[in-house]
Amino acid sequence: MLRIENLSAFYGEAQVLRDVSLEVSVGEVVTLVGRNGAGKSTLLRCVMGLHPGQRGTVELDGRDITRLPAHKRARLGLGWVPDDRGSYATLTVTENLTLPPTVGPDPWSLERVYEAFPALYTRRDSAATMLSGGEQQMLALARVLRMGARLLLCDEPTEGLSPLLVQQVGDLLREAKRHGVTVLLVEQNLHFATGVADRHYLLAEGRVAEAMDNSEVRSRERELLAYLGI
Amino acid sequence: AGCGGGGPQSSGDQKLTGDKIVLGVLNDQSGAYSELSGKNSVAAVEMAIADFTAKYGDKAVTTDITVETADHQNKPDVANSKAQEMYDRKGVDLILDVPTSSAALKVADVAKEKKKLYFNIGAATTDLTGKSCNKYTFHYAYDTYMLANGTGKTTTEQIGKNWYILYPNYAFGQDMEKSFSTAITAAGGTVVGKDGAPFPNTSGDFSTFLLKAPNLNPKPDVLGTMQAGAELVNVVKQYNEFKLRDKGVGLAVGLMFLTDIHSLTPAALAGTTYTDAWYWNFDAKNREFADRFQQKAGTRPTFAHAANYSAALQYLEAVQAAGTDDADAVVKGLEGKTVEDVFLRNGKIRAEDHRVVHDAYLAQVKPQSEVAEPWDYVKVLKTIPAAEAFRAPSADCKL
Amino acid sequence: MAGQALLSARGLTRDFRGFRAVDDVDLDVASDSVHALVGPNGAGKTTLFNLLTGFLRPSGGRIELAGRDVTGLPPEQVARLGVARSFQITSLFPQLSAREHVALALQSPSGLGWRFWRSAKLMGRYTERADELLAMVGLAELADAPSASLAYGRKRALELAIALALDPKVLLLDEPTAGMGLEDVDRTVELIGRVRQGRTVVMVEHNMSVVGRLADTVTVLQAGKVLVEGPYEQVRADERVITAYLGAADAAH
Amino acid sequence: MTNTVDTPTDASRSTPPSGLIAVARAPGWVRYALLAVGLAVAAWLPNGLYPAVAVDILCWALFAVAVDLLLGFTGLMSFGHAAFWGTSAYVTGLVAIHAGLPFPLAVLAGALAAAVLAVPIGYLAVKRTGIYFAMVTLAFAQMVYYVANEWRSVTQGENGLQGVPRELFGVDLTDDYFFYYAILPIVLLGLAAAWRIVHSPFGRVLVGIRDNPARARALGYPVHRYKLTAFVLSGFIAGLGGGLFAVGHRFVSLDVLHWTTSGKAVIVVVLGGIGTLWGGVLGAALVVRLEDWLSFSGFEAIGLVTGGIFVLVVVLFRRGIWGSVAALAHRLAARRR
Amino acid sequence: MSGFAQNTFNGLVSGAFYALLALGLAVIFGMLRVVNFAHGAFYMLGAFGAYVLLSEAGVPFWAALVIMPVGLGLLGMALERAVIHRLTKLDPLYNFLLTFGLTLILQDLVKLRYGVQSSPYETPSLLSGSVDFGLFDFPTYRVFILGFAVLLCVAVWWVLTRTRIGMVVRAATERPDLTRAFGIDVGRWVTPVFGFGIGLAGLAGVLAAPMRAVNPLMGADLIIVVFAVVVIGGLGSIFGSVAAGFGIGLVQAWGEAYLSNFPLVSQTIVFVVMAGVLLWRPAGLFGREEAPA
Ligand SMILES: Nc1ncnc2c1ncn2[C@@H]1O[C@H](COP(=O)(O)OP(=O)(O)OP(=O)(O)O)[C@@H](O)[C@H]1O
Ligand SMILES: Nc1ncnc2c1ncn2[C@@H]1O[C@H](COP(=O)(O)OP(=O)(O)OP(=O)(O)O)[C@@H](O)[C@H]1O
Ligand SMILES: CC(C)C[C@H](N)C(=O)O
Ligand SMILES: [Mg+2]
Ligand SMILES: [Mg+2]
Repeated sequence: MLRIENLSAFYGEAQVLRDVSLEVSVGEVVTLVGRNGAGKSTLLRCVMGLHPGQRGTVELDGRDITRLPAHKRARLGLGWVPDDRGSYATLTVTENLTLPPTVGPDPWSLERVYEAFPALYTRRDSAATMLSGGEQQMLALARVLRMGARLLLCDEPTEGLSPLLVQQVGDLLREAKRHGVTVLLVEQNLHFATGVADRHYLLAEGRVAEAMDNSEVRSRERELLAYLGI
Repeated sequence: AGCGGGGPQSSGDQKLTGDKIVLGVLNDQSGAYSELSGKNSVAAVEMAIADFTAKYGDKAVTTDITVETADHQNKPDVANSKAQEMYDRKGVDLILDVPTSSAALKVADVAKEKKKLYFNIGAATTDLTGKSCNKYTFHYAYDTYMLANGTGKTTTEQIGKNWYILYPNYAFGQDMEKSFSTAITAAGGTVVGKDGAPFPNTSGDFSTFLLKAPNLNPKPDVLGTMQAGAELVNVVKQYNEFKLRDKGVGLAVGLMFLTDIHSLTPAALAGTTYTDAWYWNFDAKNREFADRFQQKAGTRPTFAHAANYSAALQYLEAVQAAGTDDADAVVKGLEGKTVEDVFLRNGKIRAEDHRVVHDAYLAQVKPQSEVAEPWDYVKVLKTIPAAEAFRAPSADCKL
Repeated sequence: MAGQALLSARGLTRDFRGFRAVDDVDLDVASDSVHALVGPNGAGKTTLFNLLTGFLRPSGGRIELAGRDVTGLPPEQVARLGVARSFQITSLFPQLSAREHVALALQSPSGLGWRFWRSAKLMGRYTERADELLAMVGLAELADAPSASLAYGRKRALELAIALALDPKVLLLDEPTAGMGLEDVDRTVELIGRVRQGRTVVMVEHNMSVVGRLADTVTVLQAGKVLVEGPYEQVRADERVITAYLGAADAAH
Repeated sequence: MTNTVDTPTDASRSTPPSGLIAVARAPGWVRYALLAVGLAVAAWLPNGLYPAVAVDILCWALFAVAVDLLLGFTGLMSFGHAAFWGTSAYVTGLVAIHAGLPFPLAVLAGALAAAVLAVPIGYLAVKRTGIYFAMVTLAFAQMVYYVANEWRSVTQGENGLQGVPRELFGVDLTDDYFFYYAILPIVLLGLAAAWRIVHSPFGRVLVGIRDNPARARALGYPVHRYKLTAFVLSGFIAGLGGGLFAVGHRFVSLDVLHWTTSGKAVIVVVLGGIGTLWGGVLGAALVVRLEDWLSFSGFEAIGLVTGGIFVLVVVLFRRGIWGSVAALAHRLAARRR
Repeated sequence: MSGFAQNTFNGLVSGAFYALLALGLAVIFGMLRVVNFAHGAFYMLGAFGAYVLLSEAGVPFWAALVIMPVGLGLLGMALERAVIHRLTKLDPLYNFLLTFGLTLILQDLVKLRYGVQSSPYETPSLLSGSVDFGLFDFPTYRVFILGFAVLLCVAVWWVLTRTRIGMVVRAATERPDLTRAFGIDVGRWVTPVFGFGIGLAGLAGVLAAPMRAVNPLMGADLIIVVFAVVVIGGLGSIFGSVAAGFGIGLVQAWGEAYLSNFPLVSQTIVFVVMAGVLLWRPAGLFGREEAPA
């Protein structure tokens, strides 16, 4: 479904991604792991079309979208959960949810969202930035589900969530997967990652250092943790 | 012009500093008064130079007469440095115009200090010939007393005794209000109400005052507005909007220039009386000047333009007569002189306070139907003789 | 270990436009203890922090610090009284170096900050102590880098160094290990363990292993109210806590 | 929780290196060279320029530095500093006229009055930051303008306060040339004071507050009081300039309080370079000189030129002159190392 | 009594202008975080444009009432694209400064072309009568202005707070990149909103032309009072701006009528009110409180 080839990205003169190539097939959940600053968030921004200094190609469903502006990519079914949660201060929770147009065949209804996230329902008329850190994380995830995006780009969706919610997010992602949604997930929490994902890419110094499957990750957990822990 | 100008020459010498005469026109060229005087005053002064040169030809003290000009933006601090710079660096012998009383008074100080001549045209304050008068300053065209005296007296006698005065609450407006009240009372009228409107009036709204007028007891016959420029326009617009004329309240305006009538249209002002220092279509002589002016400047002259012309001309004549541009000598020649030109009728330069007195005119705006040609908006009701038009020399003035 | 209550709240309440984020909370933080606040997202932990540090005014209730009523005092005064905090979302001065951050914190109680007629070189007197503190949190090498250029984990460490520089009686840490890699977490736990000597620490933390290793007392908040309070082991076994917060899977973990 | 709506923002954040860092890091020779150039320019001014204009430049330099103290180093853009400049001008004028004090004392009185006025205005204004602060100061300055306008018995209203003496123990200072040298020490003192403030422990705290007020509060710094102090200090320095301006022109007009005067001060700072302190001096020299030239040029639209410069600087040239030069010097120095 | 009613009515009419101008400022600020100093200049352009249309092309008031706002709106959009847009990522102060410079330029351009003298503009004949209110009668034109302004304010408020348009625009303004990532073409939204705000200023200008002196400086001092109004109402609050606009109009009219012996008070009343509001509610009457930290 998503195919990245020789992607390089720059901040000014500093190169952050170096010839990254990877693939995500339909219905897969794939994680990107890597140290702080490895370039994971940058990679998601490149896919979303939000990073100005990039080289290489990005393909969606076999179609080259490298030159497409962000809003057109979104309409092809990309849904982004940014690392800072992307809550709008000037919009209420409900407005945050209904802002994006629906882009996929199976958008969640507002009722369904509020059923899955009762905490959001009680705060539905508050400005989104007034929510607690965790509530904002839920909101960000709920928002792309309501869009009905086919490919979710999730940037550390469990950061700052309570253990219970982390489990819920895992359930949600698995549920989404069951509905045929594809997920590219950036995650630091290996335990969580192996729980939901099919495959993993290890990003180091802007390159794909390794591609692994679940069992490999589990067996090498100690080693990987030590590596990721800086 | 050389640095620092030159010290005073010994008088009597047939000498001009730098063998030339430089006239400085210092006025508002970008702000509220740039149309009633502004650049066109420079044009008027240039006309005076041309006329002077034509008249004397080779016998002129010099043919090298130039004009320097600067924009004081109605800011006294700018006027101050420009005036100094003109006298010191540009070799200016005479500064002309300077509308805006605050700037005018400041320039008078500079003239006094630098011992150079200054003919104020555009400012209204009587302080120039009162407590701020000095040997080198002359007040040329008009002042608040003249305006009040003419309009206040005649309107009281002819239109109605009861006045409501609306004035902008700052120096000029307050002076005008006082002068008018005095003139009205002297003519047997009463001021039944007066209000100082905020100045500047940012909202542009005068309706509170205008609504109050017809409800006063006794009901005023005349609304006297002392506003100038854009504020005058606002007052008149709203006066018409509230149909005060239909309610029996006539309109008298403290100070109005031809350009004000033009922007309000005669229709809006028809019947309004005011005092004019000069009117371009008053007689053939004025008209001849106005035609020449129009050729040069593309519009009809206001009284300020004509006065600038006249002032420049009279100065040149005085230099010609004295044979020198030494300020003291020229002042001596000017003091007490009687003069006659297109602007000054029965003119006299008073020695006591340097007030230049001349005939003034009580004017009335014509109804639109009677406006036969562009800019001919006014008929002159009566000439106020020079002797009556201005106040007697003030005891405050010690030259 | 647990002495008498150093910081306590009675009936503390805070409303946001009709929404009650903190609801009638009683809290006693014993001096020289580590007191953890946990609870689901949105339970009101950060809000409670903001109330305790003066960043928010309570809608009701009162706060006492060592027996003194500090309700409604502005944050700078609360800080003066010995309450230092870190922020959940990193909050630094982007253009200043790590050392300057710590120096500013060290200078704060002295009144030197008001001396607009003295040279800034006077602040040099804090360099030594600042470097000590930076070394303590592992930032010795990065003392001169502007904080904007630090990696996330380093910023969290710097937050801690700043809070320590105030030499507070009470240290409030809002999710000190959030977003850190595992090793950094260990280091931070170890650090907190060291600095708690002679201090009282209140921390918000979702990482239960961190809570378990450090906390003497755990208060669980839910929907603005205190759900359970007690020692770690007791709290984590509590049914209500498991359903509301930990979740079944993690409880077994 | 940080909220983007009203997070205090500082204008110089987008003009790195910030003044503090730039000055602190600029190599010593750059700083000395700049100082030397500055002094040379200052001493040359009354010869090269019309002395009255040179005097104006000095006054405006103080004004600009005062504004930059807030804008560049506290992150507060005052669009109403004419209130302090003008109040001091009036008070200086009144004191000089009625008490006949030597002008430095009159100016001191004026500057103190400005500082006193800065207390209530600052007290209300520092509650807001960023753009709100600009609007609030603007509005209060306009209020001061109206008060001066109406209080005719004291200020002479529109006519202006005429005849401010230039008294200095009987020394004849009528000539602007000598007057220039008489005020130069005061101006330099004022500039040095601004420099000292920026480079004091207090200045460090201000920069901290500018960049992250919430953090500063958590460190125990009373943010409002710091800002207020900076505001008052700035008002005082602006007042020094305004007082000298009054004595320089020997009168005071309402214009000293008008909002366009505040606007001009900001133009000067932006042109010179926000957060550079000395940029203001340079900006003052340029703007005052330019206006002087324009009003003789016969060009009717001065606003077109000043407005145009403003737009250009803001769009293309945000560091201002001094900021660009400093950045260049910085880069050159870095390359040499 | 009738005097009081009249003064009240008048206050509301001048308040209508404050409200319309404050509304435009609030729309632009609320959506773009730009405080448009040039708002007064655009108000002036509206009035001046109406005059030029009438005197040079014979276009009547009613047509100008449509043409000018639309024309200025387009100009505003061009301006947003050309410069404002580039500065929105920076500190809002830069746009404040930019529009300040723009004010000087616009004023002078008009001045260069048409001079400073006030230009004549007639009340449209349809509205030139007066309406009898029993207690007093009132110029029809003023009644029209009041009605028109109230209607417009309600309509704008409704669109911006109750429809999807307002929501999208707020989002686009706050986080353009993010909003783009949600499939919304940000450029298409923000620019028209800016144009719309400018159009409102132009509209107020056309409405003012028959009542006020039309000259290049007519918006210059006015805008500062409008700033005070917006601060009182709460910057960015649509409702607050409008309410404060009418409120200040009233307060000023009453002040003028009943405190005319204290000109100082009636002149500075707006600013005194502002000081009071700042003491009591720093964010303005209807502004959002700042969040902690
Ligand atoms: N706006 C920026 N300007 C300059 N450099 C940047 C910027 N944003 C990120 N970087 C740098 O690019 C590199 C990659 O950043 P990125 O955010 O993609 O990392 P990440 O893998 O997502 O890290 P984390 O786990 O901390 O979120 C880092 O070294 C970071 O310092
Ligand atoms: N300024 C505010 N205005 C309105 N509501 C707020 C504000 N601050 C917090 N809240 C609400 O109060 C509740 C408690 O928030 P708080 O930030 O204290 O949660 P928390 O326990 O720290 O959660 P997390 O673990 O996710 O950080 C949340 O529902 C939040 O939406
Ligand atoms: C209308 C003006 C030319 C008069 C000016 N306001 C003065 O003070 O004298
Ligand atoms: Mg990241
Ligand atoms: Mg929290």
